[in-house]
Amino acid sequence: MMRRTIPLIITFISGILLVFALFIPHKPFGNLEERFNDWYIIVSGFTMILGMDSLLLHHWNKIRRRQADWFHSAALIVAFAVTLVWGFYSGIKVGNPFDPKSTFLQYFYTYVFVPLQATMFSLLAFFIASAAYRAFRARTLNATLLLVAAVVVMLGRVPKGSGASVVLFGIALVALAVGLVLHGRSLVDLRGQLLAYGGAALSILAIIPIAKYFPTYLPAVADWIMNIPQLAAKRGIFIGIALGGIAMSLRIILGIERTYLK
Amino acid sequence: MKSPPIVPLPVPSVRAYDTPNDAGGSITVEWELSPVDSVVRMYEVYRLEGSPEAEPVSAGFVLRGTQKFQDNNLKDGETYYYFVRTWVGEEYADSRLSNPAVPSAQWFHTGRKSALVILLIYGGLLFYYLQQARSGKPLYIRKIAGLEAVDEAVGRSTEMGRPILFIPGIGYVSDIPTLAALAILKRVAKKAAEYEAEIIVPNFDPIVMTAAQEVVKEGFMEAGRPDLYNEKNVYFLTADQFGYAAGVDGIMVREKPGAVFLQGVFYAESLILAETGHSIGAIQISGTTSVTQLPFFIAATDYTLIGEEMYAASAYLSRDPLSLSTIKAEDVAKLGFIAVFLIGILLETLAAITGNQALHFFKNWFSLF
Amino acid sequence: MNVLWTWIAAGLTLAIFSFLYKDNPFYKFAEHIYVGSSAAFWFIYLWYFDIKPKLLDAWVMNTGFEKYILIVPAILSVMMLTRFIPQIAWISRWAIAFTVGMGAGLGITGALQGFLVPQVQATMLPLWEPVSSSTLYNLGHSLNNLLLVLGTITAIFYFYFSREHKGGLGVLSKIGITFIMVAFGASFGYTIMARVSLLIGRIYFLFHDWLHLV
Amino acid sequence: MNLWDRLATIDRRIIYLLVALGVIIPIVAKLSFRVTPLREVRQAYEEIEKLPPGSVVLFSIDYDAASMPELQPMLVAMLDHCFRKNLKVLMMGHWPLGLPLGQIALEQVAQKYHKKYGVDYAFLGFRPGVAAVMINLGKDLRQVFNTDYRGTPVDSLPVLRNVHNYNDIAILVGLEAGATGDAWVQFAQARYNQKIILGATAVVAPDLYPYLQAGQIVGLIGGLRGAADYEQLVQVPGPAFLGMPAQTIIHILVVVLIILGNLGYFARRQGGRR
Repeated sequence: MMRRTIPLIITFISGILLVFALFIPHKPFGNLEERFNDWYIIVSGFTMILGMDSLLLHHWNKIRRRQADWFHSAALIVAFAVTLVWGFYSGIKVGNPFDPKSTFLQYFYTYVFVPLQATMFSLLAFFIASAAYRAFRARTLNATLLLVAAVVVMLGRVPKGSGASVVLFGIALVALAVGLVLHGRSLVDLRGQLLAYGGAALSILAIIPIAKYFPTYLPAVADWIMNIPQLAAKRGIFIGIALGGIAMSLRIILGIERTYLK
Repeated sequence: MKSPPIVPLPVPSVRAYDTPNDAGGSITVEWELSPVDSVVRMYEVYRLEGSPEAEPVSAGFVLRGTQKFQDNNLKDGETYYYFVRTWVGEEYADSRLSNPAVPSAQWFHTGRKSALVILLIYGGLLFYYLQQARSGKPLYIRKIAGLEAVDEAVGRSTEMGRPILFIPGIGYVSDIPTLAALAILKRVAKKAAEYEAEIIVPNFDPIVMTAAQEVVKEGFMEAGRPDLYNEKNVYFLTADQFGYAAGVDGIMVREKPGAVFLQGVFYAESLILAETGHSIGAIQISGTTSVTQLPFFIAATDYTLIGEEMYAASAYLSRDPLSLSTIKAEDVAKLGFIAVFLIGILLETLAAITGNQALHFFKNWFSLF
Repeated sequence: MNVLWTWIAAGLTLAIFSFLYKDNPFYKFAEHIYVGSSAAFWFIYLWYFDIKPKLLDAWVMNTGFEKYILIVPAILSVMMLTRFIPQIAWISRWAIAFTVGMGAGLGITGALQGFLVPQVQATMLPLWEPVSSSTLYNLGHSLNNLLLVLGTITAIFYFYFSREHKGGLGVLSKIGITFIMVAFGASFGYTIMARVSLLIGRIYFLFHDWLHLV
Repeated sequence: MNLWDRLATIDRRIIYLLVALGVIIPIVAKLSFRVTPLREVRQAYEEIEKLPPGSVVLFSIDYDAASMPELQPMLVAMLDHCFRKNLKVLMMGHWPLGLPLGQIALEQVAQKYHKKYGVDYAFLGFRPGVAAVMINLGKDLRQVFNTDYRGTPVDSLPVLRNVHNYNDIAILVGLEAGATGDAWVQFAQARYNQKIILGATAVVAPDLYPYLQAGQIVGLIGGLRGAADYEQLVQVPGPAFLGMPAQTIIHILVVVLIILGNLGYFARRQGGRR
């Protein structure tokens, strides 16, 4: 009862109240969402203590058992302690550790925290390239469309006037031609072969006019892809997510879905 | 920069009324633009409390071209009068006094009636199919590749003698996708226990961590192996987005999991995690409702649960008839919405061809305020 | 002083980059420093920007109902912390139940207001609209609207779960997944530029602020 | 392993190396694609250019580390411009976590031109309450900032001695990653007729164009491209200007990699069929 039923009742009430609050501007519903959010923020602040306990214990055990990397675990605990003490020390000294004259903000935040964060974030530049290289293979029709859309949008975003996209189109079309020839050689039937070789010839012939006109229009094509097919699919996904989210929320409020409580 | 002086002209009319759909204490003031709006610096709204003879107080100001101002923090039931001062440079001209207005709070938000109707119809559908399920009607659900692969991934990872890594993302327990991820975690934990495999769950949020601990324990109990459950493998890392990514990357390259699950709320760190997971040769099953991150999961992981597929997961994996019935209701709602689209499209097309503005009523009904 | 700190920042930057080659003691060190210090950082942040203003300061400044209602989140917080005492750890479920219920409530209202109704309205597009005097332009405009509607509807059919994707439904859902794939490709391509900016920032830091080569 | 196999399975480390070189080389070699600066950036540049020496420019740091790649270069370039023209610089901010970033740039550029703290520039810091701060600055700066960030009374700083409100500030430069820019226009421009230049991230900038068209701001610098333009105008090539070629190079690199990967893939598939 106390362990299972009451939590279900609490979930039900807090969920239903927020749904009512959407339609009732009058007090006390009008600002209920805001109030609950404030409460949630307070509660989650306190639960950080649970998290820190878990993290420190995890690494303390590694040190105690002299597990591999125990030295690094010690560094983690030291870093944690130094940051915490420094932050609160600055807080006591200047009122708030996030005040510009706090050494915590001036040194720790600026020269340790921000570089770590920004560098980790910047790894994406590398990963986005390797993921594109590996995943964008024209294996199926859909994979090909994904690839083409990605390449067109990418090129459409290259700043104009650099001339680079023109050169690039040359490379791309030659590559396409080579690819088609190779593909044609693998085919058995004559019609397929003719199509492939014909396509190769066409893409070589197309280099000049496309290199001349296409870069001018490429940004427009990229915009079109973003604004029409991209937006359409996103809308469909959003509508699905909204319907699924409402159903899932209702399952939770009604206590049908209660994985989190066991 | 002296330009010839332009005489400020007052706004021709001012109207005040109780702000609709609010919690009270607010009046909206509306006016027609001053004839010299293009050179107006700002419109300053003055308030008189109680009577037209009261001392005017400046309530606020807005930029040129604006015709509306909302005056908040008023007393419900008190009468207020307003006038608008038009500023041109350092000169001004005052409008006449507005009608009296009294702020009050409303009990129903009329601007959200369409949302209410949709919610009621959809809620009705959900209840209808729940009742159907209670009466024992079997329900079909199509195959979802990403979910079919869960058991296989756990099995293959065990064969390789490697642990399983479950990454619940950087959402909070109040995010629905995180709760959906926990449902998937339960299945993964149960399978892991059956295969006697180790499962590691690093967390971004402490509450999600406690919930994940319970879920994994429950999964191990369902598999009949509570002895194998190790709470220390479900732990907290940090509440920093990229700190979390750095930590999980470290776990991946050192523990070398054979299967990696990326389920829940993800932002930019999604690709950092998925690429590292790929580099260690793990089978990766991802799922999120963060539409901006789906392309990266599609590119870098083996299976991806796209948006709504993730919400269907708990019903799909548990085959619980009550949960499955809500999926049936979702599908019926989809057909309903498509019908609504078609009606709307037809009416809008007719409106565009005939120029009859009245035909926009259907689309306008869906506007939210 | 600042020179020393710049060296520290540069060292940490390089240590993180070294992960691209392979895992190594430098990355391990930077990673552990990052995890440990960021955990403490966010606790301090939450303390000074959330708990202090929203609970402690609010308790001092508010009066009456607004003051005493703050006892509720305080109790919920204490409930969460009962997890430290195994015998009464179950009490924490009450607080978790509140956060989950709140999430579910917001899940419904957010989906309705933020996604469902606006998207439904936006999809009601006229399939013929004389927006310009040029028939060709109008034709293109109509075609775009048709594609938008088609893409939205077929993408919804891809998420139709309760029937096998065969026959008519199969065709629709196949068109739907095609739209979805084009969308994913496009957003992938769109994001690259932003990601490269981040790397430019870091490289410039190394070569300018640290090495003074640029 | 033949050539095709290699094309289809390039090691990710080689890709990482190419990406790194693609960014490092153009920056170190100071490669540049000269492009015509956008009009709204040139407008901002000219507004500062025509200020007489000694005029006061107030910078507001309304961003934090997440928007640093785009906004920090703008700040540095504009500070460079101001100090070179012997303008007086004041700095404040509405985003507490962004202030140290502003301060670093301020100290760095001031040092470059041998400017003295308190005489040529001052760092005011942060005060809570966005709108209230903006409005009170129009009444009396001392009501908001009675001291600088270190606690020195503003009256003992020569640079601030004659600054009392917006009337004494020639131009306000807001660097925006959120909605604070709208507030600046609403409170400082509309109410006090303050001249404003806004710099913004590529995401925020489109929302600010209407202010430019309405003449409510006198210049707008948007995204890395805008920053690059400003760097080019003041002729201090920084990360934005040097980064522009890197952007293009990485895009080309990714496309070439995709093509190579597909060539290898098709050739191998053909080989596999035999």
